[in-house]
Amino acid sequence: MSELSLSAARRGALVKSIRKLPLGLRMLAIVAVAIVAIVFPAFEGSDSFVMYTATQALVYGLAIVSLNLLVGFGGQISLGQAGFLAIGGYAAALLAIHVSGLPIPIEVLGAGAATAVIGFLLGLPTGRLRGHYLAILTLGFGVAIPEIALNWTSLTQGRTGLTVPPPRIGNTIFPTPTELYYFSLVVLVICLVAIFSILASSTGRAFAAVRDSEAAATAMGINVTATKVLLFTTSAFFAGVAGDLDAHLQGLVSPDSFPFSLSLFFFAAVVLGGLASVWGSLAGAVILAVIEAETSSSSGWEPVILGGAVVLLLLFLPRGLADFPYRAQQALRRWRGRKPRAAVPPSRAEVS
Amino acid sequence: MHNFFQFVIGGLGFGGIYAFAALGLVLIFKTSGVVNFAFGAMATVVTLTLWSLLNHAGLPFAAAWVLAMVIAMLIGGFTNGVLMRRIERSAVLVQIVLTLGLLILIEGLAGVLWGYGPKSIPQPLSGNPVNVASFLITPNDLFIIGLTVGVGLLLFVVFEWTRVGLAMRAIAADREVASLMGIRTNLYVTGSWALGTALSGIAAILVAPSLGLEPTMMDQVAVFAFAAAIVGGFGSLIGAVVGGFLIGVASNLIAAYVSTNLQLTLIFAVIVAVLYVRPDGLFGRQAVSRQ
Amino acid sequence: MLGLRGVSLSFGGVKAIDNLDLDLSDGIVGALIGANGAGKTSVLNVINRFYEPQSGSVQYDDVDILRLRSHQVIKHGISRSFQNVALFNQLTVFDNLLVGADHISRPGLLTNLFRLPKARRHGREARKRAERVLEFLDISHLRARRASELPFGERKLVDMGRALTTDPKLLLLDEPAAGMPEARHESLAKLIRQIPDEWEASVLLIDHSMALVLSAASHVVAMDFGAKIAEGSPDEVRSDPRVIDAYLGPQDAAQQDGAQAEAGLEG
Amino acid sequence: MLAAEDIYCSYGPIDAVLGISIEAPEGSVICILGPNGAGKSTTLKAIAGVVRPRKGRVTLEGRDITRLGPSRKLSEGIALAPEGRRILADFSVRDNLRVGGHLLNRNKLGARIREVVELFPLLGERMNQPGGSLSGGEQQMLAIARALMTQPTVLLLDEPSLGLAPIATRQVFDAVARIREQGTTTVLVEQNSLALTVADHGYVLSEGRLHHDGPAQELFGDERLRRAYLGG
Repeated sequence: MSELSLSAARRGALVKSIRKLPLGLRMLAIVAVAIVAIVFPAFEGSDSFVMYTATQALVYGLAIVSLNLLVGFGGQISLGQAGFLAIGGYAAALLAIHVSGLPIPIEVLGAGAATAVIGFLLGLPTGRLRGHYLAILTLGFGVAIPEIALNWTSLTQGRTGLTVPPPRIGNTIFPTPTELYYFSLVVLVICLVAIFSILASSTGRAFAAVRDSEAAATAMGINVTATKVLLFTTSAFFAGVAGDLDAHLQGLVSPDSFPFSLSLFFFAAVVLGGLASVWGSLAGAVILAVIEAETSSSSGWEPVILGGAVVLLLLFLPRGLADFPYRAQQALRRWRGRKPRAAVPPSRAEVS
Repeated sequence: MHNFFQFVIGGLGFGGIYAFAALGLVLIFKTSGVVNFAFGAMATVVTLTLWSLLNHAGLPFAAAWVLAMVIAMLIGGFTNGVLMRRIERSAVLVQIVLTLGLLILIEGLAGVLWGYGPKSIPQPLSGNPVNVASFLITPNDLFIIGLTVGVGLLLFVVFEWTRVGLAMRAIAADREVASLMGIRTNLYVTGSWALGTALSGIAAILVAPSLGLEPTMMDQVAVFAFAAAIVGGFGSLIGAVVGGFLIGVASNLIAAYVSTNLQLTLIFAVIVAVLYVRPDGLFGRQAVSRQ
Repeated sequence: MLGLRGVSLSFGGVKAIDNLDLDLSDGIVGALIGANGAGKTSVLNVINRFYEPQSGSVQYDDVDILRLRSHQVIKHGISRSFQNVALFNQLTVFDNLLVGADHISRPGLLTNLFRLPKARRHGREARKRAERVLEFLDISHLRARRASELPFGERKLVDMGRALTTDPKLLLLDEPAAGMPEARHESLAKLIRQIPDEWEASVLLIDHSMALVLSAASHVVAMDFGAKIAEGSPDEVRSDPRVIDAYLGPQDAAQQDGAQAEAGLEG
Repeated sequence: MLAAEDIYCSYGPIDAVLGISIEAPEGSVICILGPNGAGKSTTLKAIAGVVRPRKGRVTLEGRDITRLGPSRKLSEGIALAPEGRRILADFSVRDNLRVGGHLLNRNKLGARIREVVELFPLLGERMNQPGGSLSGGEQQMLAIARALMTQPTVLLLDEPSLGLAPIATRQVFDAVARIREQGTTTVLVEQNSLALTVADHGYVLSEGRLHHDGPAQELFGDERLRRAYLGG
């Protein structure tokens, strides 16, 4: 954990202030979140809609963290992350349908691996591109995947989609909302541990090095293209796992489950939650799942509310939600008539 | 072989439409450095407005078109002057997300205001296909092709040979320096947003009769327009026009020989291939500079 | 031992390097001087494969450098710093150094993911090396600071430190004194002089500060318009009339010495 | 004719300039010296209208122009050649100059280019070369020439010797001397005290405050002052 906090790249002010807390308090905050996540079903378990929303938040959490790995920690752009979820979802469905008695860990790894292969292939050309080109190319990917799923009927059943059986270990199956919730929670936690482990290692440093300066990374012996391909592969793996979870949650994968707008919301959540902030991404996921649940009944207005929220938040909090406590603090200080302090002092060159 | 060329010619009409959309994108990108992902939704709103002007206000087609262009320019100018200007110093990511948010917001609003049922507007020119050197082409397609080439050339001349163009290129290269030299950068950038939105609006008006006018009509066209802009080098006006025609022809050939459903996917594969060979597009160029 | 033979490089008709021969023996500090645009940085960019010369050869010991890709150069012991400082801005100083040490044994993703013994050994080794560099440059107090927060002069030091952490046999330093107050030039020169003995690496140095070059280097090559115009000991090169003409300006040497002290302030 | 009176500037919470006054008589060259972070560039930007002072006045021939933005300042005849040259690398030398002449009418533009090229003959030989292909010294000349295209009465130069070799630095200062002969008032911000050799009056800044000022010759001769404030 200490090494992670050293490698932590640009984080929002919220995460920075969390990092400044004494270690004990920080652990306390993590433990508190963990306890809420674990005991939550004891209070809400009877309400299947709430449980569905909570599980959806976990799934989105993994999807958004996987995207943040790419965007925040690796400096790349993907507007087609839902395409990876689709591949993971279809892989999970096909594995569950065609291989009877497949243990769930193997299924999850299989869905992740299948997606990682596609991520590798997509990474090959995109490894050489940057900025807007990458944005548009990945956007094309996100649009193309559902189209392929729609047309490859022999494999995907076209628009009808594939019904996904509930996860199973041995002869035990987990069909209830609460069981699905815990299943997703366990997978999410394992993935987060893996992601933190990668980020704190030389591989994580190589990602950050390529993000911050490709020239210097090359001079330090990092193969920039190979590193980007590896980053895409890794991000795709975790997105594929999220797709697996999503498939079990929905019970169905179809081309319509992965609209382009889903990729956009993931991307917005990454930026609003704070680049290179895992906790910000998880917070973004919770907000996204709750807004979706709240607006699902008000037909037609959902995109207006979600899109409007993204626009307004960016205009007033361009550094993301994580910046909000800092902004509030500044406003409070101004209101009290004290002189605000800068979060990041401008470099001397800027001042001269 | 004759069939093949007939398909090529058949693709030019749509190619011109993609070219218009790509021109709008590239124009805005050149001066403001922003890829406006919301351009399709903005153009659709322009076309829906045109539909209302025709059907509710009962205006003649030409008058409605002119008025729609004015509204397009207001939408574009407003988007830059009120929204994008606030974040012009933010990271590229933030700008991308803002235009994406606008895309969702505007499409949603269009759905709420106009509904999702397809509507129809007439083509600028009707009439049966005419025979040109043994190939068939509709007057409307001829009109689109002529308009595209004309507008593309006009923009190119303005950009490369006039002082307004020089100022706009200077803004694209270094906005702060441009303003230090007395160039009114905000005016020019807002102007390019207005003009770029009008160009995308033309694309949407031209495509609506074939696709059916509805809020998400431009989603597909937008992907083709991005492809056209990329193939053309994203920053080259001539490249946008050529790229538009190339994509139009290629997608018509795919529809004819492969499958209509896989148009988007295969076009996507084509741009991946182009970018793999030439990361800056066919007309893109890398800066000559010395440390 | 580094050897360039007949290297030429041009960009769209502009010659950056013109048929250059250059030798650097092991264990010494060599310097490359010349006016802005004389092609000095281009030479470094050729050596670490950022630029592809149109002709000529670059040999380091027995390795034909021009056969390598740029990220492979460091495997053969050639490391560099950057003129405008290309640090990993969002990482801490310590992590910047660790990236330098990472090339020594690059554990794979899965090795890192499961923290296999190889990954842990690498981590220990890299931290040890980074600590030693912090100490050598006397910047231990900066270790937890984010690179982007540092003033330019300190970033230059970290940039140099990162190149040292790679355990180089040849260190290419691109204007290490730029942005540093003149008062620190002497101590910087002293540090650079120590590198061959303390780190068993030779140094090829570029700088505008004549004072630094004269004090740090034992062998100086002067360039103008991409070509070598003089070579020898610092004193020989300084008094070479072609150098005075092309680089220092045609004024009497005494005044130039004074002028040089000020020129060191730039950046 | 140009004066900054007791100006204060800050970037958010960071104070950069704390009560600096300078004065540039008509046709003179004044030089503002100081180490990194002394507030030199900020003072210059305040005069150019890029940064708005929190307190104090900027006056031109007695008129208060403190609140004018960069484009209005430009029409008052104040031009800034920014730090780091900022040449438009893809543009030819001629187009760089034409950008500088944006506010001139078509007939005047050609004549002004000829006048400016007379001052920098070297640029005349490279009119069609891309700006990015010039050497550092040539690029600095082009940056100054581009600012001169606006026909300023006051020219502000922000560290023109930055990153230049000694000989190119000398050439830049020689150019300043030639500009002075044309009667253009020049404010030169520098870290290199050689700039004093072409200036009439020098100001030494440190940590946002004025520490010393006097005739340039005198400051240049003051070894102690140069060591104390210009060394770090």
